Amino acid sequence: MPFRKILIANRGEIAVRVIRACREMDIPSVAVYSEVDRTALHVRMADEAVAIGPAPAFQSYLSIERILDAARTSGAEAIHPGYGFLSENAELARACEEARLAFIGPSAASMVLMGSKTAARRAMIAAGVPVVPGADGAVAGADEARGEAGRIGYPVLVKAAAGGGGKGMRVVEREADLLAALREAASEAERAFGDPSLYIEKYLVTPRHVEIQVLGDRHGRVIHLGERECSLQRRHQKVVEECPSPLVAAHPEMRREMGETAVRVARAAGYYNAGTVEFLVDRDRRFYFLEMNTRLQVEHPVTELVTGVDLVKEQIRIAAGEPLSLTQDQIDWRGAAIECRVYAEDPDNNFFPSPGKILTLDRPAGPGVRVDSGAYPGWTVPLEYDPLIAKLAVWAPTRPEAIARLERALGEYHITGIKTNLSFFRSILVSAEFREGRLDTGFIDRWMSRQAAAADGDPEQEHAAALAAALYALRSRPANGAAPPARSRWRSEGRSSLLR
Amino acid sequence: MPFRKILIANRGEIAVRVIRACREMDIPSVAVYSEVDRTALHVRMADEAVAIGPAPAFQSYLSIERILDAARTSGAEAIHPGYGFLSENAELARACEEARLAFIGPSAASMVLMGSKTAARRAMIAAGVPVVPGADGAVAGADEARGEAGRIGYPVLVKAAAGGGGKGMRVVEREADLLAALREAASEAERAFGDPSLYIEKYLVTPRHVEIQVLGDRHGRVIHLGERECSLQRRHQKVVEECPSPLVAAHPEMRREMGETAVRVARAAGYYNAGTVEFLVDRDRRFYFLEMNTRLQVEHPVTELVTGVDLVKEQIRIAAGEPLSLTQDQIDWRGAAIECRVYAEDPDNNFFPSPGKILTLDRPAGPGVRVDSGAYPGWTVPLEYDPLIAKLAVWAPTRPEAIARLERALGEYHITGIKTNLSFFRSILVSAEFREGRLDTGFIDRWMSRQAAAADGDPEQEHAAALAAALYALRSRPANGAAPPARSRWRSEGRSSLLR
Amino acid sequence: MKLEIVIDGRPRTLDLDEATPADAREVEPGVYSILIGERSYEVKIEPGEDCYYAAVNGRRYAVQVRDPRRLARARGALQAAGRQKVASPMPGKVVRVLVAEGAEVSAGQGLVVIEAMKMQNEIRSPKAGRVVALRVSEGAAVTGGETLAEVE
Amino acid sequence: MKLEIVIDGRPRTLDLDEATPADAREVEPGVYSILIGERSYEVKIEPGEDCYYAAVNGRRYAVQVRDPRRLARARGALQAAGRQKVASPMPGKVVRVLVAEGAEVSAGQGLVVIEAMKMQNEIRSPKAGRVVALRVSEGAAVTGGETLAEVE
Repeated sequence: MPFRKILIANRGEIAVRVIRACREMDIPSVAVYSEVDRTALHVRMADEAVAIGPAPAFQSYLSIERILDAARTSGAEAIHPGYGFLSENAELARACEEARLAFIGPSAASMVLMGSKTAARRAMIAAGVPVVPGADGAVAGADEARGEAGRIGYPVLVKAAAGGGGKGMRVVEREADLLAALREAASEAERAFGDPSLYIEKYLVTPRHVEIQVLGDRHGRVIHLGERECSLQRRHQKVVEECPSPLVAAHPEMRREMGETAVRVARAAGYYNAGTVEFLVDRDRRFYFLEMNTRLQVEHPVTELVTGVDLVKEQIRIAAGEPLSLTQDQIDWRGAAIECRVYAEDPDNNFFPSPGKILTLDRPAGPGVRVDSGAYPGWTVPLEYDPLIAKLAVWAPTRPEAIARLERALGEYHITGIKTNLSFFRSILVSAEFREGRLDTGFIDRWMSRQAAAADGDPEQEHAAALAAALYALRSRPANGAAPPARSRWRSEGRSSLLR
Repeated sequence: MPFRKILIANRGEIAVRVIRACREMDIPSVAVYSEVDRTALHVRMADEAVAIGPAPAFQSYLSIERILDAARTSGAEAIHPGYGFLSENAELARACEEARLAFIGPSAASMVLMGSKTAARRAMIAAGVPVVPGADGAVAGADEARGEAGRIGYPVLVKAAAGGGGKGMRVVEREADLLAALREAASEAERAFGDPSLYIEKYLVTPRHVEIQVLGDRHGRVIHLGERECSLQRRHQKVVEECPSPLVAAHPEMRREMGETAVRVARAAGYYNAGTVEFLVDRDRRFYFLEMNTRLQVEHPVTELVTGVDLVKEQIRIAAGEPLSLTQDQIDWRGAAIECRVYAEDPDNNFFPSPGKILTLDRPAGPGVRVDSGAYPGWTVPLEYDPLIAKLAVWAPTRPEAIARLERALGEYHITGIKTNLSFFRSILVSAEFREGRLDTGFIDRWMSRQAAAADGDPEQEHAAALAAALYALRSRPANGAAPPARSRWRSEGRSSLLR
Repeated sequence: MKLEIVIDGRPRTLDLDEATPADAREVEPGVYSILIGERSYEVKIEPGEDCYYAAVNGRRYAVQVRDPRRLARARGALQAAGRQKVASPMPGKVVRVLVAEGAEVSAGQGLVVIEAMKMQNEIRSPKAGRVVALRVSEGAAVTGGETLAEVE
Repeated sequence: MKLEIVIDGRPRTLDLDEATPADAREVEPGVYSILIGERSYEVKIEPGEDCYYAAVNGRRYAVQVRDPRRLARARGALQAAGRQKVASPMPGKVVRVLVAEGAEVSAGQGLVVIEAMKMQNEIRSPKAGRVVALRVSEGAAVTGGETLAEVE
């Protein structure tokens, strides 16, 4: 047993994911929870649970002090940060080192290096890794920004030097818009990361986003586990991810080339544990280092499904000082996996968040279907946190079969009480562009602008839909609603069970 | 698309499994259902559904005439028989041939050959396949039986010449018990298969049951997909199955040897489609042909998880005349998979069947977990059919990890309203014998006789159990039960939500 | 019973008594198994703001259901809508108010930004007009359905 | 409130008021999340014939719960059990009756075979004694809980 006890400094589906790994490794797990999360699934499933404060994350899940207190009182030997929250906060890693707790992630130094986009960029240029043309560091003011943007050539991307996840990011098409973009991005960056520093780089028009999963141990060995295609993004947030990338599948040498580059990136950062090197790929298949995520990714399941490697268990073993259990030669890729991020949001109303109580929850099952979720029927999705409530991932021998399986699984997935984006995925999957693997980061925006109600030629199916909605409406109607009709040509048993 | 429409002549989890394959292949599916199955999951999920008669199977799911009528009225081009019911009935295969419907299975001739244990045995001896020492054919009467048993040497096994599944089977330790065993077995065989013929073979004491999955196309190619260990049986019914067999994993040459033998068996039977060659393996690792199941097996998911091959889709493509999509060299085995058969039965009361309405149903999820099920909350498990309601299968890189994952998944599985054998599996998994892979067909019986309530050293856990049971009992109590106590040291919110 | 429905924007009358014989069962809450002849449809209903979404075979229909008695009331409500309330679609916190009371706005112009679930969500004007009332200020917590502003 | 319970055969008193402070929530029907100090237990309850099964961390406890008022009644019921009813544990069909009325039987001896879910299930005598009543005959359909025989 690598550790006698592990504390998971997170919530939701990723906390559940880590608790499951601990359970399977026979390591007791400690959940932490804010006041609104007492009945969250991660609290139910963990061996221990420590309350760490009120609902706002900065008083609970983002409080290093409270997380460390919880680790101390529970006697945990290690902390798994999940993704989001404190996962890329070097202070937590440093505080763990001081408290003689194992941090299940890289060193604080690697995190600091990669946490600053400008420092990372400089280090990567030094290591001979291709980067997107851009400024050498944070831009000091409007004049410098104007100069750099002119040198690089419009369109440019203004980005927060700290942080990620699309926050503090603006595309600027022409000089006239630069000032406003700088102001907005700096204010967003300040709010999101406590640091308004910005830098500027060339904006690649509709590139692909392809990333490489790496694993390094504390003995200097680094391997890669191949790529993930994450080009389908909305508001710079990934929504569908897959492995292999259709582009890489068509050009197999890219996996080796990008993989070796990613390993070089990790080595240059003295990196250990699991990490992801993100690249942008242009239309000529040239790839550029974008950033390194120094943590487990949301989309790690697609790599697990295709390689058979359990990334969370590897993370835990690495943090305990064990050498990598696999060599690069032993990694092999079988079949294709696709993941959808299921959000509590309303696809029919601007994707507005949809917190609230889940009334019923039917999850897909059967061959090749994996669901990672923190949701259960009767649980109230809180207002305070990220709307990601589940991830649906499928595996099949080929990409077309994986798409068919995902469609099938989406058809079986049904959540009531809150709104979710499940219907949104279905409509993406059927598009010819998606099926042909012609993906880029502009895909979703183009798709949304094109989207119109597809006429459907099955009047009987429409009739079934109308009938079900009518029966539901009648059932839901208060007691003073219409009485059931006296006669009916429907079979009586069905009717009576519906209208009672 | 191999077929324009497929009818599934079955119900329950296997009908759901086949419908999912059809959906993923974009082939419309037709469910059939008896009167008690109108709201069964396979009816809900199929594209079409045809009522085929009253609840007793011989008037519905076992009626070739009604199945063929349903195929004709729905315009199905092919019939998938699942397992059980008509799946090994050569009459159905023959009737399909005459009706120009594709039967998704082998030829009627192969089924007839393998359906008769005695004929199959003779054919296998002729093909040089090792068989268990025994009589050459059905025994004609008590005297002949006594003579054969004496020649073979006690203990012997009396078996129905037709059929399988443990019905019409008796172990006879000494001559004095032979007559009674013959009588019972013949009467059971008559009831189960309409044929009282019996034969006699050497009873191997605590052998292992290891079977090989084969696939053959209609162009004469046959491959094998490795073995499944199915030694854990209760009343001659498999309850836990795995791939690889721990024995084969320790002696890798066995897979090739048994695989090649199984291919020889299939060739000798002119076999195509999916089939399983069952072997008994004695303590010296000698293996003997037992029988061939001329259909998809209940336990096929463990092979799918380890090889990545979708057996149902292969079946469909083969039945459409397509050549095998894989060569023997392309089959590779990754990791380990274990399956549990979840039955509606009461492990605390002699495993008596437990039909009834399912109130709540929590299914395990997360990495490496596959559930195939025909159950849903609110569904009533009917009295009339097999109590198998779901199969839980897990995959992991190694057998110990798969066992840990299965334990974890069993802990997440919770069904109320009916009783299930879920708790039974958990207690098997923790046994040292199971963990060490020391499996044989006597395992479960020995285990059940040894079983005693394990003392548990965690008083706090016991307190939690007592508390939950007490709260449940108070909640379930009719209105005239005790009022909630006036004061409480519990946190009020918890209390009030419990006692309202 | 006859119901007036609007399905994906197309009005229809659904006569429950004269309808194609169908065998409809609610198998789980909001999930209907419907057999029409031999066709099997599993329809999953999600209630939306002003309609029901009916998902079947991956197709999603927006269905508004009215019976004659209710229709009159519904029409009345629609006619009164010269002055239109803008409600918050979810609970959250007002992080920015983008317009002042009395301002002229165009259809789709942002009025208020609500933060919920770590997302900033811009609530827009449903029509061109004038902001006749502004009911919230920055920093305020709002509930789902709470009126943020009124546009006339 | 004090409850007398029997857990895995061991009698205990559970004092709900004096109990170790615990935070117990029913998160789903029959599923309790219980925090005792910082230990988190998820207990899943299944009602059994004469007890509740409480599953936690893969361990399954058989718990009988009685409060003092009910206990008296329960004791009374137990004392009356000299003549014992043998009930069918499930609905099914009687395929064989193995004893005649008046027969002497040993504990565990088969009385009746019930077929259900394609299985033949032998219902056995709970004690040694005499079959004083036989309530079913071969071919009869029985419901779950129906008395098959009485043994004294």
